[in-house]
Amino acid sequence: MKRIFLQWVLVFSVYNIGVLPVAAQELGQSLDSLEVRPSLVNSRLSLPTQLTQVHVISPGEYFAPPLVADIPDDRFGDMVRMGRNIFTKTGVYAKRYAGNGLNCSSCHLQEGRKPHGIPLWAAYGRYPMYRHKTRTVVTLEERIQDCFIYSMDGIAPTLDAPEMKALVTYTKWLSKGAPVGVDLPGRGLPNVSRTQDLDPKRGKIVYETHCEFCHGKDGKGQKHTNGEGYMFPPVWGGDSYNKGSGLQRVRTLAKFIKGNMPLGASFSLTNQESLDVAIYIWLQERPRNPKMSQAMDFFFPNMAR
Amino acid sequence: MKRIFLQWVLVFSVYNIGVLPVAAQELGQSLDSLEVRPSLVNSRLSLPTQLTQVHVISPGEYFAPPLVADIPDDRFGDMVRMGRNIFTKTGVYAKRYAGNGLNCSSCHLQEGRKPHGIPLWAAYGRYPMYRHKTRTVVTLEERIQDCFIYSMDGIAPTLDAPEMKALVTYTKWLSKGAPVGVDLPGRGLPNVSRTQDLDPKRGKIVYETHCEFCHGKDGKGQKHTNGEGYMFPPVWGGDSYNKGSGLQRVRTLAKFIKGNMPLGASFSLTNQESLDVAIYIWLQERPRNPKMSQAMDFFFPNMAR
Amino acid sequence: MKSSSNIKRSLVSRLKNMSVWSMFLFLLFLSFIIFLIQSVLPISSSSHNLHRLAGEQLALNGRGNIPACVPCHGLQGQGNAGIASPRLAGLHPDYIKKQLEDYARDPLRTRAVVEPIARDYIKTPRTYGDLTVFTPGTRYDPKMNSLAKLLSAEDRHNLAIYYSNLAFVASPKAYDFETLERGEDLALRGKPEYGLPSCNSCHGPKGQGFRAIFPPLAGQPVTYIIAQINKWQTGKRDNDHLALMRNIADQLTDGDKVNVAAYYDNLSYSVNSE
Amino acid sequence: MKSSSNIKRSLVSRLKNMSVWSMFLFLLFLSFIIFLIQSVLPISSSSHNLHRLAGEQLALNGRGNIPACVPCHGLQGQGNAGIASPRLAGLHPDYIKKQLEDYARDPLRTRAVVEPIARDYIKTPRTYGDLTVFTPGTRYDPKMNSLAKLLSAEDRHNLAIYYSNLAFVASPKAYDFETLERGEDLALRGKPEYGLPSCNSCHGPKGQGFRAIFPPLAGQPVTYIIAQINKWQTGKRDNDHLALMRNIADQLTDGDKVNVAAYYDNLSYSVNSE
Repeated sequence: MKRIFLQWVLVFSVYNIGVLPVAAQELGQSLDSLEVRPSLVNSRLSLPTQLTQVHVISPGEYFAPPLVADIPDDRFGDMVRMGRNIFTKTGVYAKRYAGNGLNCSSCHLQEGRKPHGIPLWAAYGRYPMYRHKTRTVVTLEERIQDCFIYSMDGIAPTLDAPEMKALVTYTKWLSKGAPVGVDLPGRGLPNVSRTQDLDPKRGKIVYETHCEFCHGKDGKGQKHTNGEGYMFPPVWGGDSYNKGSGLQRVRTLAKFIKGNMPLGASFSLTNQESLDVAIYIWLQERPRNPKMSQAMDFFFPNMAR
Repeated sequence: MKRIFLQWVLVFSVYNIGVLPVAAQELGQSLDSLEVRPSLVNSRLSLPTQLTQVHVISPGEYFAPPLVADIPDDRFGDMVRMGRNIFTKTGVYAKRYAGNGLNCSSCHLQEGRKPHGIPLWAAYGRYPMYRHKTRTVVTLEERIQDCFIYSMDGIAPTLDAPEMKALVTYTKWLSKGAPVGVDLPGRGLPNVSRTQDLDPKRGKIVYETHCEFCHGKDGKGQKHTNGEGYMFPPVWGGDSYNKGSGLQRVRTLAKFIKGNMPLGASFSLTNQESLDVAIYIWLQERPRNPKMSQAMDFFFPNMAR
Repeated sequence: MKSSSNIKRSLVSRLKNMSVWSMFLFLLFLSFIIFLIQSVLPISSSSHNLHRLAGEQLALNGRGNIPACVPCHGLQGQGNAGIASPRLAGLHPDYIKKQLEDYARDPLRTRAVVEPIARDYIKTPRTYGDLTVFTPGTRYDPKMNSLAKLLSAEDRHNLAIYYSNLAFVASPKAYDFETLERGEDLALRGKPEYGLPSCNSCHGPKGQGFRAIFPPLAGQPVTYIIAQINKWQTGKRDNDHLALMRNIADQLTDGDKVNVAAYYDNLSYSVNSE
Repeated sequence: MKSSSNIKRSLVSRLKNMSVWSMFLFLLFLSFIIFLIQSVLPISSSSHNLHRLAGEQLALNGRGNIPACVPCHGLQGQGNAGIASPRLAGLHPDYIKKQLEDYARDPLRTRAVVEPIARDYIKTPRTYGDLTVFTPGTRYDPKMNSLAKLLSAEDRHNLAIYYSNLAFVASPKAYDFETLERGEDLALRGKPEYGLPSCNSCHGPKGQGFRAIFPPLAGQPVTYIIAQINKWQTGKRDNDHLALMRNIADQLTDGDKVNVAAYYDNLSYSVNSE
């Protein structure tokens, strides 16, 4: 009986690997990355052989949200500050809803201000909008609930929760002056297009070169020594986003990496590098999608949502 | 026993009249309105003796919301259309919440588009905001709930009701391009300042001259002959807004009248005329504030909220 | 709902408490009321018919100096788009009467000439909120002014009754989509950014008019609507309440007039016909 | 929480199921472990102390050609704002070691001169995303370059251990409010509209540094921070990982440097002191 079960597990696992969007085994060898990408050589005393694209920002190209110092000193301002606290330290100020080691600002970089880093000021005026994921029109509140369920692997605050109101108020304050219903430059994530098939092996090399420094060899981030959560957030493992979240889509993760990683060097990775590292991260362990059963998750650990 | 009770009623009523913001009896005669305002003379064959202010609108002064014809043909557009239906025919499309003969568009004129007519496009970017009435930061949804409770004298839709989502979606669509958190010209209602004490007697004359034509001698509006609700909404009586609503504040009502009434002739009444007619309407019968007990409403029918 | 159920409950309790005698009295009273209603109704109806027939006579054949109405307003009172003559069929009798009175009224000889309002409103749009300039309540028309003076009050009443009882079914006409779209926008929403209310906010949700005070726009010839707006703008028509229509007409561009008239001409509309 | 409580529960159940014999074995094992830890700790601690003392000796008195560190870096390793000399007390030992290595390293003679990045970034701000231009891992300083070459690997280790164990308590200095406000904005939020991340996103939530990889900014002299950013911008310092710091320094204006350095100088901060 037990042997039959194990056989089934084996069969399902093989099947599962078979339906990966990449045929990792065949295509991994099509390119000897060590020849083309000198950054993968250990020695750092070499001369440039390849110049990648330069991302130029003109002044005024992106929306500039108001300064934190300008939060008014009234009850509205209190709500904004509460929202900002929750946003930047979710594990502290929204502990009852947060389920992992991430904060809102782990994905919405620089307190939700960074263009191409899913900025809040570009999101506020877009909701309510139709979302393909849910196939309904969702309000900002419902979108925030999804963030808590999937990206934070936690519990959704109710629509009338003070935390929810604070987050919406913070978002509104941050969007001061942004037009409603208009796609602002820098909204969401940048586009990434694919030129060749993805290869998690190349992705692993990219990860070790560019990401490991902060996110750690095991992808579990780096914690503060004083126990106050993560200095650099985990990108996989039990304390990271779950399989239902947006970043678990390879293309979305690649977009995020392309537009934001490494910090201060956005757009430095090529599209292909971003996609390769994204699929490498996609293949790692993380909490299951709460909308999917344990059994499904066991047999199809990387099934698309 | 009964006599003592009636005495108390009398005492309370007198007290009540005593605390009116106007001392109607003394000051009503300070100005012979028939001399100063020729519009109050019955004859309409006279020459102008006094030119009132002219309200000039420059092109581009007010925000121009998108056209109804441009509502997209998708699920978002469906939600917008549903919201518009609820907004303009609340008694039909949100029957389970509406409590009187008014629609959302009875106060938010021209489908929520009119500057100085509490336009939606100026409201969307302002919420969440601090409200003195509730002494909390309220979201747009909570504000809409208050509209249903007070102005519509009905039942508040829950935050997750489809009607609520549709209304918020319509508001967002209407605000397309309006900046968030910025006070737009024409938002809310215009300012009205008081130069002399208010007099419901003069207000009654103004009402009969300017308002009665549409809203009827008894203030109960005019209904369609086919029974499809009101052509001109009731301004008092059982089918009008209740005593908890914003328009039950004399100054707010005066602002509304000044900025919007009569239709097509906004800003034609003077501040004093608006205030006088507002206090005249304020004194009439209407449903009680649902947050106030029956007894309180009986003894202090016009008490400020 | 609440109050009506209260009334019902109290009625039932009263009926229970009443003696047989008072019950009898009540039924007597009820039958008297019913008799009264029955006797009054036919009289009023027959008087109505008399007025209608007299009006029909006058409209079809004229009388003495007075020419017939049908050459211009059509045999069924359907109007004539060619000469911008309005449909009269199905209009409110009081509205018809008032218009005839206004046609007959002499404008004041010493009428003050008020600075004309800038027509080029795209450049300098403005709402003249001055309602203390009184409308003399006159309506200028080369034919109707002299004609209406010949009518007696009785004639006006008869004609109003006759025309208001005529049936009318509009035959919607085709226009290009853009015209209709713009016309609909104006008819349903006006131009809020210029303080211009929608047509339907006074003329009824389908432009079908409202009681005696707001005439229908649906079912009126395009040419008539445009001509009337022009008259409002040039001061040749000035018989509205509180200058409501004058203020609104002043803000309409030539394009607006065409669009909105086309929109109403495209509506299906019927009156007095089942 | 969940997993630790699980472990606890399973441990308890195992202990219950164990026989006395296995219990005894377990206790034996436990005491062996404790013995091991006790015996190793003093050794490691004493070796540590030896390194620390050797480092102290070198720092205070120098050796042969090697001058002492204290004249520039202060008796307590607190640095010297007057000569832009950094605080060393409480820095991560690996960081100190790496810097000394980089000082000692010879820059390549055939170093390619890359077109300098436009400094006037208010007019033409740009992020140079080119990370394939490798940093040679050198750090230029007229004094330290020659000096660091005299140190052996042992010396560097000793000095690192010594300085990393020194206590330091910052004495916050007063600055005008506007400077601090701007500095805080840069330290906490960067300039997102120019793609510039905040200082604290790498240097720790209070600028206290993070492990060996990101040195502290709090408690460093203002002059030192400004001088270092200038060195990053002019290419005189080039020893970061993935050109992270170079990219960021390239975008800082002169005002930014002053503001952010002042902000960190205004923070209260202590290390190695209870």
